[in-house]
Amino acid sequence: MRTIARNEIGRLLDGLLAGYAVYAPVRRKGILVFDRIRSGDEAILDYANTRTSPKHVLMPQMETLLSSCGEDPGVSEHTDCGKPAVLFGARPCDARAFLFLDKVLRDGQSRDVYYANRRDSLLVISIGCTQPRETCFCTTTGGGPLSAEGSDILLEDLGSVYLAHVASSRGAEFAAAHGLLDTCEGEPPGSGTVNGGLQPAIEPPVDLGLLKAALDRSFDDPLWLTLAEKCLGCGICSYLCPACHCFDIVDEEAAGVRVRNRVWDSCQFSCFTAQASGFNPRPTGRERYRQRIMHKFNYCIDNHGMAGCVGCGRCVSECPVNLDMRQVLAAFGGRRGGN
Amino acid sequence: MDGEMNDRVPGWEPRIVAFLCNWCSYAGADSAGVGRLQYPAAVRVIRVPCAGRINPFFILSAFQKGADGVLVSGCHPGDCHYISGNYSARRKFALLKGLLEHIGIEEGRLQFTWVSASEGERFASVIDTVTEKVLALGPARRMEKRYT
Amino acid sequence: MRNPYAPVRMRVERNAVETEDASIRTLSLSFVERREVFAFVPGQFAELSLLGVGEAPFGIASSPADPDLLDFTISRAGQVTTELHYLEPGDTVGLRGPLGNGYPLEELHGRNVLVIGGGFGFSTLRAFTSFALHPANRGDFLDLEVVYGARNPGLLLYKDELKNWGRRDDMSLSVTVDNADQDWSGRIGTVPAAVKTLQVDPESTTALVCGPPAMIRYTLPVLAELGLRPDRIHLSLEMKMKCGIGKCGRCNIGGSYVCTDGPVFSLARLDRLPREY
Amino acid sequence: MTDCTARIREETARLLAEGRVDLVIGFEEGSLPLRATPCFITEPGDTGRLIWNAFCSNNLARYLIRSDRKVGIVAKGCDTRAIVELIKEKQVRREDVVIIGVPCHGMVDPHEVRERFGDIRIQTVEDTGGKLVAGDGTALLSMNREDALHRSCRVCVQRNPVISDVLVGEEVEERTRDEFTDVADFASRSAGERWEYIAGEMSRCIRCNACRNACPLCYCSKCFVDETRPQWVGRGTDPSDVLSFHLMRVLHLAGRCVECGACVRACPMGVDLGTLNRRMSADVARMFGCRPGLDPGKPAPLSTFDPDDPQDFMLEP
Repeated sequence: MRTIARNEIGRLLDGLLAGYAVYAPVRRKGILVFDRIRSGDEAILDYANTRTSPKHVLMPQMETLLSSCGEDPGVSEHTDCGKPAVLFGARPCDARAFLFLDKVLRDGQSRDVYYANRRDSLLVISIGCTQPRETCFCTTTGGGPLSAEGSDILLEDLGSVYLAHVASSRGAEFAAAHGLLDTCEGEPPGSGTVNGGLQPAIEPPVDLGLLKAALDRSFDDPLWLTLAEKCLGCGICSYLCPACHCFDIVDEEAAGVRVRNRVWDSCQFSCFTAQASGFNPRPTGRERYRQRIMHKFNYCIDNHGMAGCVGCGRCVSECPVNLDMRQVLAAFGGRRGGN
Repeated sequence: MDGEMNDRVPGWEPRIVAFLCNWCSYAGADSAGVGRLQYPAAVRVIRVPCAGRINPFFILSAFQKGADGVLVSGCHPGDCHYISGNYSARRKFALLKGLLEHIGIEEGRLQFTWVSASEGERFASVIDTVTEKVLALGPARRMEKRYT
Repeated sequence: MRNPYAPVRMRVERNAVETEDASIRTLSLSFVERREVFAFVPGQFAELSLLGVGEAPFGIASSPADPDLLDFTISRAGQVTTELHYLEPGDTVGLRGPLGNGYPLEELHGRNVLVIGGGFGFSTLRAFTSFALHPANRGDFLDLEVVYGARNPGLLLYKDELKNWGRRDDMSLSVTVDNADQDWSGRIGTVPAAVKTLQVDPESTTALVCGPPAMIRYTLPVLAELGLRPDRIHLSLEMKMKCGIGKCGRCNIGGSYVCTDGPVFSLARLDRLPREY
Repeated sequence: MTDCTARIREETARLLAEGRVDLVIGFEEGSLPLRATPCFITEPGDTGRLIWNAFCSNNLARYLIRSDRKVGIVAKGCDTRAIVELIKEKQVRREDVVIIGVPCHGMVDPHEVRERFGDIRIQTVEDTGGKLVAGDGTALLSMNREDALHRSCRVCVQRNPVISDVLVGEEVEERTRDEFTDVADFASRSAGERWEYIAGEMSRCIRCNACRNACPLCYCSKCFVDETRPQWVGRGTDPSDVLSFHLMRVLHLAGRCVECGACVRACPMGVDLGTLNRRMSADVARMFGCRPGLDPGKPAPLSTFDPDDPQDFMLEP
């Protein structure tokens, strides 16, 4: 079967629910998020993208790493992630973010078992975009509306049907097992189809290579001060970002139960780097905003060969003061990039 | 109606945290003891210098840690050892009580009162009333923090 | 698969007060169950933890020549350090490590080593000095010169050891205090001032430096005056850390992580990194 | 509206040229439709960036905190209410601020507009005063401006600046008194229903601190959330911690909250913080006769007391 009819998706997901924890776009109190579904028809197929990213599927906002109870000296490690999971309906940008998270958390020097276990038991079925939002800039960071990076299967949206592209060996196994045979081999997503023309429609505000080169020279640029002036220093951009992964580790104890939790953290918070002595290497919003941009578009490229941004645009659309990262990038990349 | 209303949870003993000011209410509790007045044993007393010392966080923390009820008691108006600590506190208490009830914490979980050093009997009857009310409400689960 | 966040259990063998104000203590820890050889080099650190209280990074203060008993010198600052101070022999504590790179031993082979430490930052330098003085290692290094300072005599760490070192003829030691008391007969003055008086051969000397920011700030120009090249000055840095394995994202200086690429950096390398530490 | 823009530019240019201020904080065109964004003008030549429209909804008083410069600020009713409190709390010196007051017709909530017009790609928005007319390049759609206002704007009783040095635009007619009917409506539900609602709202909170950081009156150099000794509130998304955080936040603002709604607008998850804030405001008004931000001469209600304050809430055994 080369294509899946749109109205078949519900049944496909129902079939998966027996063996997998299935995450799909759903509306919770009016807000689109990825959450576990209990029946296939819960999944929303008509959407641009979710308010929060699907990264919580692999890295929950709060998770218990270790715990112990009472007088028992034994420590539980909570590394078992339970049932294998399927993430259905991720956009290509969000799937690509997993590729980035893999580099940092799974494939680096120390394998983060909590992330790695979830990742290794997750199958990602993404759906290519037909209609970019005004905040999308995936093409800037190397992705695109039909990018299959980070996905196991990419569904290309042809209106009433989806065309299935297998993007990994696990995706191939899964497709074979569920009758989604890929017959698009050798045919890249978008060839001769309605999505083909979309990629150029998302015009990159900067060239990533030129931006990186410009940032290498810009640590002390006075621009940081003016760019970050309106930033409130909240964590919206970090917490909605599919690629941000910085975290804190906090212990708690009550009624004889002791836990060590991992919780999301943000480089935009002053306490992120404040030392017990009171010294803070990033004392103001200027240094903290610079860190955010430098980390994503400079250090990550050096360390992981990939920007720590996939251009999903959530930070752009949800910033309460409309601090548009694309403008910030353009201020460096555009000015110095030789445009 | 209220899902939490349950006065017959097997094996449940209410836990009530009482913040008592050092100068009046704590002494009032003392005089209840000296007078050998009977009152329920559900109360854990925390002595504070003054009702004005109570940070709303103390109260929220008590609920988070599983208190079924919280009582705060200070000196009667005009009798504060620090002149006006209880007057300032009264404004905070009024707002906090209203806010907790507004969000659906049952009326009766959080109580404020005045007890003077000589009012052993009043103290005993305050504890009676508070305990009775909490017993009727059953265990408080809404604000309790649960650990894995 | 090894869980990099899971500590091994250590037993507290000794908990000794270091300073007169009791703000700094040294814990000596032994392994409760040994899973593998705990191989480390001086300058590396480990995360000590009490489940339910928290975790914090500390430099390993003892020499790898004695791998069965690990020393950690702990200044009481927050919740975790306070609880660690309260531990008694027989108590258990969690340990993750060794973490970080440590001092560049290979590079130090066959060279004079100038050890410069201030205050609480002396712990890993003590580890290095003990290591270098070990009969099996002493031949690997030429002259060993140690400069160590504290604000006042009461704040000096490892007093017994300092006494022993002062009597040795295979190293030289200068201990200095910013403010002396009546009983103090040693040197008075800052660490940089003490360094200034040294005679060193810049060509054959490498410096290891760890201490408070002000000490470092004023010592580096002195080392430059003495003719030491930036690639022959190694600094051990301190940053707020959590995971210790390069993931949580807070201890970076530019693209380098203090927890994995450091905590020891050559001055030459630091000069290429942004000044954000 | 365009009149206001021109006057704001004019006043800004004058203030900068005369050297009365080092910078002027106002709004410029946002990067997205239905958005305006704060801007900081230091050069008279840059005043052309300044605008005034229905989307200037941020509370700019937030930027006065810890500023060491002489600042001109474009301020609508709620911004001036916040400035009044900041002056009272000695966070801002009156003589360091030049207030370019702008009477406000209420700010438009982009979510309301999108909700109404559905999935169209809005490119232009025209504000006729009574109507909002949005265009997607092909068609024009219109809605009542009043229906698109932020919730805080719908109950605002002080749309004209409380204090100002220059007033730009015509004063608007104020609404009648705020009777807090929304608070009474909510309070009339059962405790169980109220709890279900609040718990549901809190479950969406992602602890991003945007509500705190957008607030013009949250200026503590170390917030209770960041305190570790003692750790008042856990850092994660435990429901009990999330609720504690929000309760403490409103309690900390009790008697100081000027009801600008900045916290609600900043929330990326649409959490209804207003229900908590409004109860505080209602109680402060009812029990202590105080509307924060409206009376520069009056002490903060929680920094004072009256021996005859209500105490009918107290237990009489």
